[in-house]
Amino acid sequence: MKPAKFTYYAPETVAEIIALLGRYGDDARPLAGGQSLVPLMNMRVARPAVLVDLNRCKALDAVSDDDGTLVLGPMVRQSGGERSELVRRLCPLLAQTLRFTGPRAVRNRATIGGSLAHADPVAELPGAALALDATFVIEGANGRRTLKPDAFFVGQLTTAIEPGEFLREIRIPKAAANTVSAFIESGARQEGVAIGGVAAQITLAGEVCQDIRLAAIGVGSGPVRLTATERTLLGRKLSEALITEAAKAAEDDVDPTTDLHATAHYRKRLTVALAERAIKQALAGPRTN
Amino acid sequence: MAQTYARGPIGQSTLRVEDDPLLKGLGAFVDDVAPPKNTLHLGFVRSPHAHARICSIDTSAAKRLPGVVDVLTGRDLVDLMKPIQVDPDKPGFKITHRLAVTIDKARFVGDTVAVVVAENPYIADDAVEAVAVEYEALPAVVSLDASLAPGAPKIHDYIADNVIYENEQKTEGFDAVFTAAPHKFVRTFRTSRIAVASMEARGCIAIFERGLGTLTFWTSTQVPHIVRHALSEMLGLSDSKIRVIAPDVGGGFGMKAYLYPEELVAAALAIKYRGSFKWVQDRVDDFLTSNHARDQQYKMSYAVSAEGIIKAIRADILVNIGAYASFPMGSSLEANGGPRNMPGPYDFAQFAFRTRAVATNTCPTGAFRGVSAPSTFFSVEGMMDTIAKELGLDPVELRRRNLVTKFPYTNAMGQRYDTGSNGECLDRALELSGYVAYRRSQPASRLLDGKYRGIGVATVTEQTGQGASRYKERGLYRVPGFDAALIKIEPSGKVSAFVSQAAQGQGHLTTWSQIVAQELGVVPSDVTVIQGDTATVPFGSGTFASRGAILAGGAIIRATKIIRDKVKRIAASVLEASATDIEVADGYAFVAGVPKMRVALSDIASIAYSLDARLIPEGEEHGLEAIAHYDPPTSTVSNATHVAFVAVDPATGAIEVERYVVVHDCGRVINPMIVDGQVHGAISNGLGQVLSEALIYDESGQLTTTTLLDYHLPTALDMPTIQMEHMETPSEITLGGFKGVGEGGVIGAVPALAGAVRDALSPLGIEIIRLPLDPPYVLSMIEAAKAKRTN
Amino acid sequence: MAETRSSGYIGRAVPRLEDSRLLRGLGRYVDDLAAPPGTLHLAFLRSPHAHARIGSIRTAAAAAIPGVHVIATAADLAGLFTALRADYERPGFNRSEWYSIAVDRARYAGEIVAVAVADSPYVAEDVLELIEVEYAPLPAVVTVADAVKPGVASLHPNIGNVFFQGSFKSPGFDAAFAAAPVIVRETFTGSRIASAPMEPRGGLAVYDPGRDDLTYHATTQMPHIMRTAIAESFGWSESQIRIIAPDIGGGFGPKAYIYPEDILSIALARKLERPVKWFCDRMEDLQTTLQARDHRFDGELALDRQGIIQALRVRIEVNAGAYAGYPFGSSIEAAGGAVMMPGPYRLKYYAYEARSIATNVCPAGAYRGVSQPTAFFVMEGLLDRAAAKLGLDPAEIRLRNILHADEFPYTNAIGIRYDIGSYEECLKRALALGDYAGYRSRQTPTRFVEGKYRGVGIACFTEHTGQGASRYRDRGIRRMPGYDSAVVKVLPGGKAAAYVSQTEIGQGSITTCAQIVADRLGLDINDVTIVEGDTSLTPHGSGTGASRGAVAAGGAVLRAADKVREKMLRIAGDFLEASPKDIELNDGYAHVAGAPQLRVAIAEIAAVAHAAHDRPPPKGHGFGLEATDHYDPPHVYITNATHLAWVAVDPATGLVSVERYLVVHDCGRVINPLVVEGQIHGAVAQGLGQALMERIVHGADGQQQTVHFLDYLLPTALDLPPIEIAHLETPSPETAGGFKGVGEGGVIGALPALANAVADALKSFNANINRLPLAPDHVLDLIDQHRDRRVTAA
Amino acid sequence: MTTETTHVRLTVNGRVYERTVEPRLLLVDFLRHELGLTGTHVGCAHGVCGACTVIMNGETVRTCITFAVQAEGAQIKTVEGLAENGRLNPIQQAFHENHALQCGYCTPGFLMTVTEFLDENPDPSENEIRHALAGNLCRCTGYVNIVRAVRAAAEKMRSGAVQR
Repeated sequence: MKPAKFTYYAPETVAEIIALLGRYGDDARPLAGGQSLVPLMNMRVARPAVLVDLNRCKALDAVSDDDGTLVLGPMVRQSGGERSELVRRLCPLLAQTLRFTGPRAVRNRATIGGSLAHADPVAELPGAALALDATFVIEGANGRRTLKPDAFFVGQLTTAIEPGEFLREIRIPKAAANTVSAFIESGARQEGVAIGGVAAQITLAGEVCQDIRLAAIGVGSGPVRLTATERTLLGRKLSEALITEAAKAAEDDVDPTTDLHATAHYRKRLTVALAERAIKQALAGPRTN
Repeated sequence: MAQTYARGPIGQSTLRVEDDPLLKGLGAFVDDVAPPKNTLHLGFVRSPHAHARICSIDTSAAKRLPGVVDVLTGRDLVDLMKPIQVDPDKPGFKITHRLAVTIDKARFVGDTVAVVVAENPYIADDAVEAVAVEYEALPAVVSLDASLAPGAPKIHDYIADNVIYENEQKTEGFDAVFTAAPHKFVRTFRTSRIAVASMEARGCIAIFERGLGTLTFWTSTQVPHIVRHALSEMLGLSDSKIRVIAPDVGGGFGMKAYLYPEELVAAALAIKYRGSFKWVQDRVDDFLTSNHARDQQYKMSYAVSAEGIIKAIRADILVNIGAYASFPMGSSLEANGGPRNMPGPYDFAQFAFRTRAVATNTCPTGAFRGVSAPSTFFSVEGMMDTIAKELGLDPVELRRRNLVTKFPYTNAMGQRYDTGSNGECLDRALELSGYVAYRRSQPASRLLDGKYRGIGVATVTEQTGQGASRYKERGLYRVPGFDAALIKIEPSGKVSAFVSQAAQGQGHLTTWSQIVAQELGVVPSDVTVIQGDTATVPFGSGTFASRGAILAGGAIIRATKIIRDKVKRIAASVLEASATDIEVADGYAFVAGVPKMRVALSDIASIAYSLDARLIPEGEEHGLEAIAHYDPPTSTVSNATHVAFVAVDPATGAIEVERYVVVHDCGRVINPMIVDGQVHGAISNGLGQVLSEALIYDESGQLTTTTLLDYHLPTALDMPTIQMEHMETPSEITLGGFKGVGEGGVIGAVPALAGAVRDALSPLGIEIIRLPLDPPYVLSMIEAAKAKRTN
Repeated sequence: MAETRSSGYIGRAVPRLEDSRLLRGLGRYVDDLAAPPGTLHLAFLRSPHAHARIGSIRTAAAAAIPGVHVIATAADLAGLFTALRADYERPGFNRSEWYSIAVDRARYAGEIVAVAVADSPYVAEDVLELIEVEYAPLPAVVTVADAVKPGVASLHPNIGNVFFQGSFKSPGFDAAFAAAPVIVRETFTGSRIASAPMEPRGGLAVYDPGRDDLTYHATTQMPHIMRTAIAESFGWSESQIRIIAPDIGGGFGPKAYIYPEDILSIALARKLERPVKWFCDRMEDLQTTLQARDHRFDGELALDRQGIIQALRVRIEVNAGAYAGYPFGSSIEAAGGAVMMPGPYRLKYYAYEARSIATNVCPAGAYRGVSQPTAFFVMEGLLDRAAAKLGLDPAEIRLRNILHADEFPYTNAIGIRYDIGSYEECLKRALALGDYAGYRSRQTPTRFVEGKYRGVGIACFTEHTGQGASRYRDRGIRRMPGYDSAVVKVLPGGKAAAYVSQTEIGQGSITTCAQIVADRLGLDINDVTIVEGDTSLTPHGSGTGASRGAVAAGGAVLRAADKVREKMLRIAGDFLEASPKDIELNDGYAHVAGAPQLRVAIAEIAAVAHAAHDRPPPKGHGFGLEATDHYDPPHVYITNATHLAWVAVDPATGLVSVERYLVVHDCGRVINPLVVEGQIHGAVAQGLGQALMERIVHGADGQQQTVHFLDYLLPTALDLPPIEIAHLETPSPETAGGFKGVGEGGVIGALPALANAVADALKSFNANINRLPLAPDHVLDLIDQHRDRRVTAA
Repeated sequence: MTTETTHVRLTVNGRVYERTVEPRLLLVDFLRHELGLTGTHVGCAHGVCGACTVIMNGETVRTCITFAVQAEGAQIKTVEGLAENGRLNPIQQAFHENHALQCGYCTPGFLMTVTEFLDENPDPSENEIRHALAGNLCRCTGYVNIVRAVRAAAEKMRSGAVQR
C-alpha cells in the first residue's frame, strides 16, 4: 500500500490553483485534507497524475457570516468547524454533524469541503448539507457557478465538479429562529463508519412544524431527502405518535441496496428508526434565537 | 603412549572452512562491520610527553569545530567507570590503578589525556589536534637501569622503587650445591622491546540499544568473555546486558588478550549517551599504545659439573613492564614467565631466581606469543652454547647430557611433564638437518664463500593449556582458566558447536569441527562452529597461551560424550537393543556388529526434538545438546628442537637464514596443516625478534619507531623454507591427548637463530647476548672483535 | 513440587519489564529494524482469481522501471526450495503440499504468482502493476458444501478436497443416546474471521555469502519451528540459520505459521546475495494471513428429564481453505474442536465426526482458542436450549452437570484427564458476584427495559493449556515439538539471564519469566535479563501458542532456575559453613535461615563459580552457574472459568451493546495477576469482536470482499465494557510450579456468554442464536422474524 | 513543486531535519525510514487503526495518510519526544503501571491521542475517554486497562498541576 507516483504542486493562491487545475484537467486532483483520497491512493484505487495541494492556500479556510449566510472555505478543518463559535451559532446542525465525521485525528486534518467533494454515500456531511440546503460554489477557469445539493451530488463518489474546477466555497443559510436540529447515525459497532444516519432541521412555531428538512445517508448513491416524512409532519403539531408514524413513511423515500455491512431491508428499517430518533432528539434540544 | 586413537577426522589436514569468506573479501573485521546510523567516532588525545603533569586542558576550540559532538577529559569520565585494577593483594604484588583517561599525570608517550567525539573519524582527528593541553614535563625513566637507579623518578607516587611485582624463590640446598660445583658461568642477556603489530590494529564499536538497555560491543579481542566481565565490573552494567562480539580478528598474538582503555571509554560513552560509538586504531597509535613485549634482562648463573651436567641455576630477571599493569594478566605475567619456563627440557634440581617487574615511562608491556619464553630460552640456550664452548663440548652433546628423557618428570619448579620426546626430537632434527655432517665439514673459521656460516640448535619446551589452578597460583584471578563447549545436534541432524574461545586466525572453526566430527561420528562439513560471541557461546577464558586445542578440545570431548551417550540410549530404544551395544559412526547409530540395524542421527535428532512420530524414550530429556567445561589440572608441555643455518655477511652485518629444520611434538595433532601454519608463523615472529624488530625509545621517552618503515617486520625474503616433522606423543593428562602449539615456534626460533649466529661468529669471540641482531649491531660487533684481535 | 522458600516474586503484580521501551517508541518490530546497507524490498503479485490456471507471465515492461532488481516467477525460483508439508501420513490425513509460489495454478485469491525486488517498497509496488499475467479462471469452490459435491475437481492431487477426517464414539453411545428422553439439536455456524494483529506480517532476510548463513528477522511466534522448516525447505543445516523474532506486534496463532513470503524472501536474499525485506500491508494481511473459525457444528445433546446430560454428538465441518499450513497442518481446527468439546460437565457418552475441507479461499488455522470458542458456543447454546425446554434456569442446569471438586482427577469421555479444578466453585462465585439471582428476579418476561431488550448469558468452559509432546503426537501434529526449554545463568557479576525457547509477542513473558528467575534465585527482578525469540541465543523448544507459555516455558525456566539455585546453595554452604538446605536466597544474598547476618553476596558466589575469585569452586561441582532444562508437560492442563455477560439490544438498530462483563477464572497458580488479567481482557475483546461484528466475506467467485479495516470491523474502546475479574487459584499438582495456561480462555468464554446473553435478551422473540456475528442487520432480522422457533424436540 | 523530488524541512521533537524526498513518500515512512524514528507504526495505511498518530502543529494527525511534503515547516512530536529527561511522562507511566499495553505496536498511537485529549480535557469521564480512544485500534488489551491508564494519568497530571 504505497501510492503511485504523481506530480505535486502546492499553490498558494486561488489563481494558481485554477491555473494548475485548468492545465492538467482530468489528470489533476485537488488535495484537501486527504483523509479519504490518500487511503485510496495508498490502495492505488485512485492514482491522479497531478496532485494540487490546497493546504498552502491561505484564502481557503475562512469561516464568515455573510449577512446571515454562513460562508465556509473548503479547507475549514472538520474539528475546527466543530469548535467554531460562528458555525455553532449560525448553523448548529453542522456543528452537531461534525462530531460524527471521524476520530479526532482524522477531523483535525479532514476538511468540510473535502468531504463534500468526495461524496461518499455514508459520509455525514453531504447529509447535513442536504438538510441545511447548502449552496456549493464551484470555481474554475470559466469562473464561478453555484449549485444546490440535488444538483451537486451526482452519484456515488461523484459530484458536479468538472475537471479544471474545484469546490471554492460552501454557503449555508443561517438557521431561522426557533429552529432545532440533530444528527444521528448508527453503524456496525458503537461508533465508526455509519451504516445509516439522519440529519434533521426543524423550524417550529410553538409546537407546530413550520419547516422541516430531513436527509438520510447510507441509503442511496448520495444523501436522500426524506420528503414523505417531511410532508407528514409539515404544518402539524409534533406529537410523539405523529413522529413515529411519520418516520415510517421514510421507508418510501429510500431505496437502498444490500452490501457487506447491511441488507437493503435493514437500511430501510434503520432509516425509519433514525428518522424518528433524530426528530425527537432535535425537539429535545434548544431552539435557536 | 598408552592410549591409541581411532582414525577419523582428527589428524587429517582438512582444508580450512574459514578461508572461503576471507578469500572472497567477505571477512568481517571490526571496521567491516556496518555500524548503526548516527554512530559517533572517537579520537584520543595522546600525551606527547613520557612523563608530565597535566596543568590544563582547553577543549573549547575543539568543541567549536563543526561535527564535533563532545570533548571529554579524565575528570568527565571518572564517574562513568572504575579505574583499571588487576593485580591481587598478595605478597610480591603492588596494586596499581590506571585511569582510562589520565587526570594528574601522563606516564608514557601515548597515555590518554582527552577523548573527542565526532561525526566521522576525519573530524575526530581534527578535533584531537585542536585540544590544547598544557603540560609540565617531568623527568622520565625509560630503561630498567634508569628506573632502578637510586633516586629515580617515581612512575606512581605509591610505588617507591618502581618495582610493581617481585618474586624470589630458591630450592632447598641450592647454595651448597651451587658452591660445590666445579664450574660456574655467568652471563647477562637482554631482549629488545618489540611490538606485536598485528595486521589489523585494535578497534571497537559500542552500540547501546536504548530500548533494551543493552550494550553490544564489537571488539578486536582474543578474550570476549573477559572483556564482558571487565566492562560489567568497571561500568556497572549487568553482564547479562552486555554482549561482546569478537568478529574476524586480524591477528592477536597475546596483545589482544587485554582490555584497553579505549574499549572502556567507548563502552562508557555508549551507555552515557545511549548511542553508538566507534574507534578504529591507526598504525602509529598501535605502536604507541598497544601493549609492547619482551623488554627483559636475564642474569644467568650456572653451576656445572666437570662432565657438563647442570647442577644449579640462578637467574635474576628484570622485566620492563612500562607505565601500568594491564588487565587481565597484570604485572606478574612476564616476570613469572621467565622462571616458570626456565627449567625447560633439562634435568636439574637446584634453582634460585629473583624476578622483578619494573615500571618505566613507556607503553605497558604484556603477552606476546610465548610471553617470556623466547627470552628465557634465548638465555638458557645461550648459556648451553657458552658452557659447551667453554668446556670444549659440542653444543648438542652438552644438551644431550642434560635432557630430560624419562617421563613422568617433575622439574625444579614442581612442574610435572607427563610425557615428552626431548631426546627423540633432538635426534630426528639432527638427522634431518645433517648436523653431524655439517659439523664435520664446517671450517673452523666459519667462513664459506665470504660469509660466516653457522648452525644453531635449540631444544625447547612450551608450557601449554593452563587451567584455573595454575592461574590462581600465579595470582591471575582475572583469568578464569577453564573453557567450555556447548554442542548441539540440531533437529536436522547437523551439528552446532558453540565454543567459549575466540579465534584470531588459528583455524578454530576447522579444528573444532574435526574434533566434534570425530566424537560424534559425522563429517566435519556437517559441523558448524560458533565462537567469539558472548551471547551465544558459553562462558570461558578465550584464546591465548597455546590453550585452544587442549581447553576447547577437552570441553568438546566432554560435551560430545554426553550427547553420544544420549544418542546411544535413544538409538537403543528405537532398535530395541542395549545402549552398550550401540556404536556411532558415519552419521548413524547402529548395533555393534550388525551395521544394518541402524538409525540415522537425523532421525534420532527428530525424536529428541519431538519432531517425529516417535516420542522420546521415557525419562529422557528433550533436545540433543550438552554443555561441558574443561579445566586441565596442570600445564601440558610440548617440546621441540629447532635447527637454524645462517650466513653473516661480514661486510654489511646482514644475516641470512639459509635453512631451517623443526621437529616438534605437540601430542596428538588435530590438523597437521594448521599445526604447520602455527609453527611457520611463530618462527617468523621469532625471526623478526632476532634479526630486526625493536621498539626504540629515546632517553626522553619518545618512541622513535612508530611506523612500519622504522619498525622492521620480516618479509617473504627474510624467511627460509622450513622443513618440519611432527612427532606425536599424546599427553596422558589432557582429554584427547592434545598439547598446545601456538607459541612454540617463537620459543624455538629465537634461541636457534641466535645460536646459529653465535656459531657463525664464534671464531671472532663474539658473544650473542642481546637482541636484535640487526646489521649495524652485528657489524659493530664484528668490527670490534676484529679490532680487538688486531690489537 | 518441592516447596522451598522464595523471595515472593511469583504471584506479584509486577509492572512489565517490556513496557519501558515500548512506551518510548523504542520497540523494534520487524519494520523498525535498521535495514542493512543494500537492503532490497520485496513485493508480491497475488492472484486476483480464487482459482485459475496461470498462463504466460510477461515482465518486460515491469523490468524497465528504474530501481527494479529482479522479477521472478515460479519458473525462475525452481529448485531453490521445496514445498512445505506439515501433516502426518496416517489414516485420516490426506497428503498435500504448499509450495510458496503458484506453479501453473492459483488456488486462492491472494496466492503469490510473481515477486518483484526493488530499491524501495514504493518502486516494488510500481513494478507489480506492470507485470502481465494471463489467467484462465477455473470454477472456484468457496464453501464446504461446494467443495464436497460429487464431481468437483480436487484442489490437490488425490484428496477429494478432504484434508482430514476423524471420528470417535464412546462405547455404549448409541444405547445411551437412544434412551435419553430429551434431545436438543442445533446447527451452529461461525463466520470466518481474521486475527488482525496490529502489526501485519513481515520479514528481513540477511544472507551472508561469506559464511553461507542466514539471519532471518520475522514476525513469528515460533522461531525454532521456523528454523527447522527453512532448513528442511532449503536443505540447509539449522546451524546456518538464525531466526530472530524481534518485538512482535501481536500473534494470536496465525504468526505461528511459516508463510510463502518467508520462504521467498529467503530464497531471493540468497540468490541475490543482498538483504531482502518485505512487510505485508493491511490488505495483504487480511487476505493472506491464516484465517479461522469457518466452522459448522451440528450438535445434539441428550439429557434426562432432570436436565442431566446423557450423551453428546457433534458433527464438525471446517472450511480449511486452499492449503494445510505448517506446522499445525490441516486438522487443528476440526480435530481440536472435537477433542475439546466435552468441557466442564459430567459427560460419559460422546461421539464426533470431524473433517477439514479444502476450498479456494485463504488457508485457515490456529487463532486464539482455535475451535474452542465455537465448541462452547455449541455446548453452552445447547445447554441453554435444554434448560428452556425443561423449564430450568440456565444456571441451574449447569449446576446439575458441572464437575465437583471431589471428582478430580477426572477422565473425560475421550480420555483426557483433568488434574484439578474449581469448576463448580467458579460458577457459583460468578453467580454470586454477578448477583445473578437478583438480576433474574428483576427481569421481566419481555426483557424490555428503557427502550432496549436486556439479558444475561452464562458460559462455563474448559481451556486446554500447556500441551506437551505426547498430546501433539496423539493429535497427529508432527512439526510441533511440544516441549519448551530454558537456559538460566548467573553471570560472573552476579546478575542473571535466562534464555527461553518461547517468544514474547505481547503476553508479558519477559516479565513472568523474570519473576520466576528472580523468585528462585533471590535476585532483584531488575537484575534478571530474559532473552527470547532468537534461535541463536535460546535453546530449542516450541515457541508461543496454545496457552502453553506459563506451563511449558515457565516450567522450563523454573526447573533450570532451581538447578542453578541448588548450585548456588552449595557454594554458599561452603562459604558460610552451613548445610545448603539451611540457606535462603533473598535480596541478592545467600544467608543462613534465621541468621540474616550470616550471609554472602550472590555476586561473590558467582565470582567463585566463574573462577574469578581466589576461592575455588567446591570440588566436583564444575565451573559456571548455569543450567539448561526442558519441560514437556506430561498431559494437557485444563483451566476453567465462568463468564457472565449482560447485554442490551437496541430494537431499532439491532445494535448490541455489552453493559457488564464478569469473569471468574482459575488458571492454577498465578505468576502475575496484572498479566493474567491483561490476557483475559484482550481475549474477551477478541471474542466480542467475533460475536458481534467480525466477518470475512467472500463473493461466490471466491473473492474476499472485506480487505481493509473499513469493511473488516474490529471492536474499539466504545464496544468494550469494563471487565470484572475474580481469580480462583487451584494450582495444578502436576505441572512445574502449579501453573496452568490462560491466553485463550477469554475468547472461549466470550462467544457463548455473549451469544447466550443476546438470546436471553431476545427471549420474547424466541430468537435462535446459532450464527455469528450478531451484527445489527442479523439481530434485527432475528427480531423481525418474531416467530415461534421453539427448540426442536426429539 | 516538482515531479521527482522535493525538499522538506521540518522539526521533530525539537530537532530540525532536512531531506529531499519523492512527493508520494508518506509522512510515516519519512519519520520511520528517513529519520529513523521508528516508534510511530503503520497498522493499516488507510487511516483507520491510529497506530501512526503523531502530533503535528499541536494536533493529532495520521501520518499514514499524510505526505511528507505536506509537513514542510511543521512542528511534529512523536512518541520518542514524550519522555521527559529520560523519564516516562505521566501518561507513559500510567500505561506502565496499569498494564495498558501488551504487544505495544499500537501504543505510540494511543499515547499521542491521549496526549492531545488530556491536554484539552484534563478531567474526563469514562465515556469521554472511550470516545477519545475510539479511533485507535488495539488487538491485545480489550481497552480495559488503557481506559484505566488514561483515568490514572489524568488524575496524576491534575494533582501534579495543583502541586505546581
